[in-house]
Amino acid sequence: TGCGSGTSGGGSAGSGDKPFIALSNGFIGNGWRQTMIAKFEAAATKAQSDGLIGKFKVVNAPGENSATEQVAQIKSLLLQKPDALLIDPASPTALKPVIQQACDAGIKVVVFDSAIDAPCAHVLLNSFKDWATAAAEPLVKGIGGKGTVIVSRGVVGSQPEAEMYQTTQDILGRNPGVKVAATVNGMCDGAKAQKAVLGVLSSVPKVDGVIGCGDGYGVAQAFTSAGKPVPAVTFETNGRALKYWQESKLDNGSVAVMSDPGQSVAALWEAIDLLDGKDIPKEITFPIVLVEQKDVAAWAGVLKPDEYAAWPWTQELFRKQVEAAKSGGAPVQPPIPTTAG
Amino acid sequence: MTNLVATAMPSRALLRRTGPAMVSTVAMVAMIAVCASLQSDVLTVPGLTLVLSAAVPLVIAAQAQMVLMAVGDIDLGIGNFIGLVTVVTATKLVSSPGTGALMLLGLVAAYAVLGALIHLRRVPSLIATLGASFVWLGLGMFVLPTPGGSTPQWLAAFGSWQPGGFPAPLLPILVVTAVVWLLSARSSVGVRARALGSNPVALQRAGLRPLAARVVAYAVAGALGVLSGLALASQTGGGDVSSATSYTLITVAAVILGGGSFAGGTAVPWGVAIGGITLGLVSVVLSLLDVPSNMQSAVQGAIVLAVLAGRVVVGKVLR
Amino acid sequence: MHVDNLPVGSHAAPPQDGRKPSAAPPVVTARRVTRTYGRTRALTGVDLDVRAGEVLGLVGHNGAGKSTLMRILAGLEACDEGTVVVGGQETRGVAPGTGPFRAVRMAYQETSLCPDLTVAENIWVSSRHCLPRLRWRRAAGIAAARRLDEMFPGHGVAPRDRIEDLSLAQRQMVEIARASLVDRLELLILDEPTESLGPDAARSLYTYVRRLAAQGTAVLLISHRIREVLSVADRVAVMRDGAVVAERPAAGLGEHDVLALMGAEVAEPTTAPARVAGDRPVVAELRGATGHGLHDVSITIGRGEVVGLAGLAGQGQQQVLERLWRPVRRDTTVQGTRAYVPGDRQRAGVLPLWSVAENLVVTAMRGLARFGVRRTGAEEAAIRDWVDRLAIRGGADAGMTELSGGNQQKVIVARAFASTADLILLDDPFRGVDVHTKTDLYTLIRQEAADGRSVVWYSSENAEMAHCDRVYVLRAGRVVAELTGAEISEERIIAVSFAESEPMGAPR
Amino acid sequence: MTLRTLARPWIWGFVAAALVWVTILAISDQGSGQTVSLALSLAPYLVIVGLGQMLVITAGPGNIDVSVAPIISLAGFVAVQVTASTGSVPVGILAGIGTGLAVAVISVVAILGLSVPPIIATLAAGLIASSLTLSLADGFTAVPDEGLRRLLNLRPAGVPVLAVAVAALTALVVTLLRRTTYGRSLLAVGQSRQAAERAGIPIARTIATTYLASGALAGLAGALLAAYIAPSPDLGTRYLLDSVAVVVIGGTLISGGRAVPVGIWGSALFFILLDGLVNLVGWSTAAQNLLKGGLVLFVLFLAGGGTLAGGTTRPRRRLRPAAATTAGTSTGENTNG
Ligand SMILES: Nc1ncnc2c1ncn2[C@@H]1O[C@H](COP(=O)(O)OP(=O)(O)OP(=O)(O)O)[C@@H](O)[C@H]1O
Ligand SMILES: Nc1ncnc2c1ncn2[C@@H]1O[C@H](COP(=O)(O)OP(=O)(O)OP(=O)(O)O)[C@@H](O)[C@H]1O
Ligand SMILES: [Mg+2]
Ligand SMILES: [Mg+2]
Repeated sequence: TGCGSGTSGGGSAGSGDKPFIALSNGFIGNGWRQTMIAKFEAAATKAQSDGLIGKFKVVNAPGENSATEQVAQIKSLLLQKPDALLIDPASPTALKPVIQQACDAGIKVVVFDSAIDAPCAHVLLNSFKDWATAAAEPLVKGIGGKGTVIVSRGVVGSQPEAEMYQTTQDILGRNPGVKVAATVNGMCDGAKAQKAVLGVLSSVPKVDGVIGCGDGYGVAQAFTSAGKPVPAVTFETNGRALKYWQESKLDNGSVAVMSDPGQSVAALWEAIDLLDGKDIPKEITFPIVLVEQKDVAAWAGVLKPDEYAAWPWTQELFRKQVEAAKSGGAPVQPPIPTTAG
Repeated sequence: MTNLVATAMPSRALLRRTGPAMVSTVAMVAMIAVCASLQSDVLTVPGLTLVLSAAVPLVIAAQAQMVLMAVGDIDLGIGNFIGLVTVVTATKLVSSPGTGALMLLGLVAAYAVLGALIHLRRVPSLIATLGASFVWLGLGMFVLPTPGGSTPQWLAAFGSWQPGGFPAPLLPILVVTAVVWLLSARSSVGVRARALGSNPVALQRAGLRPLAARVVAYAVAGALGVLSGLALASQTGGGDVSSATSYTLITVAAVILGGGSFAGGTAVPWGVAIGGITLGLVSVVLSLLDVPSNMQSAVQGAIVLAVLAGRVVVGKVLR
Repeated sequence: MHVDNLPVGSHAAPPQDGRKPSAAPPVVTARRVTRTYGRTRALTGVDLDVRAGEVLGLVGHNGAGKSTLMRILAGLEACDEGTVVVGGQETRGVAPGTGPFRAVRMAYQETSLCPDLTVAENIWVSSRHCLPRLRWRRAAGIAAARRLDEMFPGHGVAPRDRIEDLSLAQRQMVEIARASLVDRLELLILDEPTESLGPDAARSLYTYVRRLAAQGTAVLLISHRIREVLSVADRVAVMRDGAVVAERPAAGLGEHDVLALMGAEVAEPTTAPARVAGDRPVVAELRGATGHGLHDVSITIGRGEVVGLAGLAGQGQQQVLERLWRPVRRDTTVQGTRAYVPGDRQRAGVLPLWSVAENLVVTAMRGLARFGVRRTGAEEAAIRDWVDRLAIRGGADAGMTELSGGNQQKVIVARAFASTADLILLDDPFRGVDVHTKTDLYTLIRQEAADGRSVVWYSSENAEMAHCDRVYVLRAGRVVAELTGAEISEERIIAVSFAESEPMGAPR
Repeated sequence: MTLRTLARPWIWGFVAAALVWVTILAISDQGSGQTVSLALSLAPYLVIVGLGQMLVITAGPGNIDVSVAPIISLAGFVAVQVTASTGSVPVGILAGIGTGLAVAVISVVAILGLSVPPIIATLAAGLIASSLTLSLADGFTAVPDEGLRRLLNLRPAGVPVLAVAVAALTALVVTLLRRTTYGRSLLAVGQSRQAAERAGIPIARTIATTYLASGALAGLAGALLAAYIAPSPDLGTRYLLDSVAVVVIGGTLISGGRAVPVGIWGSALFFILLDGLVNLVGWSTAAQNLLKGGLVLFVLFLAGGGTLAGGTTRPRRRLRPAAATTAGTSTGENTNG
């Protein structure tokens, strides 16, 4: 039901000087990005009918995760002179020059879901350190601080992965009882992790846990395929994985943790406030989505299989978060939503 | 295009050959017209600069693909190769320009060696370049595991160059296309390459080395790949080995749109330039038209099919 | 360096007079040359001299090794044993196109032009040594145009034309012209040059060949048209089974003598008993077909009839076959199934990865199959039958590309007749096929027609039309005559073909 | 094993797979049989897609199906959805196959009706399929069937049931190629399209059947993969390049006319075991790619010239103009026609 544009009904008066918000998304081929776009479109439509924005537009680069497509796309968005441009980049570097161009044209740029080295843009950051810690610590604790684990790495070569892998290594360093039997490339993708883990399962001793980055459902399938008991894993935060977790009643230190697709909504609020002339720090770190054993049922109840858990950012919550960031206070923890969407 | 038409006799056969490129030209003009009607700024110099700049690396890459298709081969590694070039550019070319330039030359040489091996071992280029694409990707990840780096000053300056009076991206497109045209369509080197694609036995019987022709073609393609990578790096301001993955198939589409064929033997640099620009414009049109986000891929596919269908219709009429 | 160093005087040698075996020194000498390909012994010890200023005709049955020998003489392949001396130089290890081979040029049986390149560019490929480095395109174009004008007046080829846009005959002309474009020409090898040329072009080619010989160039001419060879050559060499079995002066040699030397008890190709086209049921019909090179062509084909399409090459005969093969238009009706024998066997005949058996049975397969599943037993029977019947050298299991051209053609003819098709379309299929094979195939056609099959047969060789019940002569896409029974004769067809131009004297 | 067997093109994939397997055994000292057993449970999916790709590649120069990846993803969603709403696994799988057929129809219409080169036609059809996938994935609620998943995971005596089934499918394809008129027609068309046409073979029907078969097989793979893993928009992504690679390393002629279905198994096992090895050793993705590419090139160049590419557009053994011109001109026919 997601559609690309919410141009308001035929020339309705009053939207003339309301801001035009554009979102450029580098890739649409997985559930996380789809949830991200769906959340944004819902929020933006609401904001439009509330009169907060004039119109909005979403452009997804078709095909693979292609920075070149996105550069071309942003350039043509510039022609349409949006007031603010939200970007979920395909690459943390490739957009630097074009973002600079957008800033030069007087457009407010908000980048989210990825760090980017563009001084003129505002950035919403994930805390990858929190992510990796949330994935590894409960798991290590769950297996009692000793045993054998497989580490399933994310997209090796990406900045976040490097940070996360480092964090994982630190935690493992502090737990000498835990031995790493194999390190596989799961790419933070259940399907890939499933094949990768299956490929090594026959060659490793008994495994007590798989430290991953949101690929636990696939990993669990791999163990089932191989006819072995499912160890502690790091689940995705989507409905399918959470439901599986809930039904299989795993209580062995498994968690579900991923970044928050609701960031796109937060980015929308940030853009609106920036256009209002509010003062917002250049970089704000946003909380990741962590689902622990006790919350599984609540989340599983509201998520569709391919929908990812997202914090329901409202303008109010967003502003609180900004305040917290400015004052250095504790980050805001939004509530678990009660109905999907 | 105009050159060809002006110098050659306008025969039916010629029309038949240039027909495909003509259709692509019409498609390109139509797309620019659509863009302009949605956003009148498109037709200004800054507008055209914005719209065309993304096509520069694509057109150069498509010329590389065309050179190989002219000898009857196909390159499924060009996307990753260009990614590797951006990575080298963003690292070594900045830190020590000498080494960087040598590495880029080395990449051209690697392409030549690949061509030689393909020829000597008589393996299908499709699968050999597919294998090579994994190698380029791996090398790129070694050099720069994380996308990043920066581009040399002169390259960045070229990327943001805004001369008054004409859209800057046109300059590299026209220059590279003209050079490729001189090389492939006018020079004796080009005749060798096209003869190889057309009928390798004839080449051998005439005492010309097919090996040499193929190696030269691969070296030229490698050099064009390097140029394309440089152009891409000048626009993205850094290196990312997977930034041009989509080029692999898009360049093939550009060559076909421009009137080339898989059979080898034909070189259509001007057509390829037009095909490349047309494909580059697709994402512009998509973002200007309010196409639902889920449907954008489908529209892209439909546009490509429509242009090629037009080509068929024109071909039928001309026959 | 100039392409035109070759002086071409107006003093063309008179075609028939003053021809005697040249006593000049040999340009090329082959001694005990052998060559094997896998299990095939293509050459079993060839001795041959070609002398300056003579035209040497080389004849032999299909697969005798003529082309292989030529490739070796032209330096394209090395022989296994024996010696080849070119221009007084031993050539072992000499690369093609270098040293003495620079002066040996060859026009190939299957043209070796690049279809995507222009005529001028093709000239550059083979004659680049004698073209300027700059503006070579112009020079090549001028040279090609001049040579083509000399050899084939009215050729209709422009230097800027792409080869793929030319007709088969024009391609052959370009192939021959480019072979002669060189700064120094000592031996010109023509491998079946006239197979796709019309009689006019063939005549002017032979005039040119005599002129070359008069200037001291040796010409080696391979052809299955023995009368042509006898009329133009000074000397004739006969090859049989990979060896030269006889060398004779052409003067005083008759067609029959040559055929006898070639080693066959050749019966004179028997002319079919003229059968009256009574009221047979009509199998196929064209009614006023127009378009695609045809103008108001009406043709009927009866059951069990052999219908010939004659006339000069490229007058619409192929288009008629095309219509019958794919009767999509309303002006064409065809009853029953069809099979096609292409003339261009390299492009449209051979399936190169397959054996003779597989090639042979591919058309019949569909008819024999039940519900899309093949019946291999029935197929094998058909294969055995046809391999025996046409005496295909190499047998059923040989690879198709290992056969000589003529034997490949036999397989392709057999393919069509092995099927259950009611109507067989022959598109000039006997080009480059030796006399014995041809006789076998003519007999085959008559037999199959007697069994109730209909045959439509286009041939560029008018003599072949004698085997037809009825012949339509086409000119410029129109039927200009319909000949039946005794009316069918070479002279008559030629007369009709040229009706508007000046009548031709006795050809060949 | 005689020298003649060694010269068979399909042997290389198996040799490479065996080498990787031995390496894995050397590195980890346990589970030699299980390694093969697990590889056999992953390989069938790649083999199914590869069989379709092989048929397409066999149809001659220029023929390639780049729509397999989007078809797999789309068919996955469709199959899971249909299974969930009808409650019947066979109907769901049929729906997946039907999806593949439907996408292939677009390709076929473009290739035969509009004379679009196959690589572009299937690219466009794939783009359309991926749009449909995204639309379906939005708010998708169905979950894969548990029974089918258990069946796919079933390994009596260590032999996955699916592997047996796909082995039977492979045998079926071998029979199809040898014993049916379609199979022979396909091989003839692949060698020389023009010659096949003159031999009375229905070219359009053969080509259409081939692409439809490839689409159907990709759809089948998608339906099974979605149950085995989970439906996702990028379920098929990896299968494009891998399917082409396994076909060619498996000994099928890239220039068409010769198909080697059995070879696909060898190269599929090679790819899967290689992934396992790389993950086991803990190499980075960079090394993994280098190794994969390097090995593909190594096998290719080692085997090249002789068997793997024998009879491609540049014949070596048969310099006779016959073979050369046939190959050269038939390519022209394919793409221009
Ligand atoms: N008669 C032949 N039979 C089979 N293969 C041949 C034959 N002649 C040449 N080749 C092959 O064709 C390929 C092309 O020849 P190559 O590139 O080696 O040319 P070359 O030796 O440099 O000679 P030239 O300069 O005349 O082309 C080589 O791989 C060679 O092995
Ligand atoms: N490249 C090759 N590979 C295998 N066998 C060959 C090759 N070239 C020639 N031969 C064999 O050598 C024999 C002589 O062939 P060649 O082409 O010289 O015959 P030809 O006299 O020209 O016959 P035709 O008139 O039928 O063309 C053939 O029977 C053929 O089997
Ligand atoms: Mg011959
Ligand atoms: Mg011959």
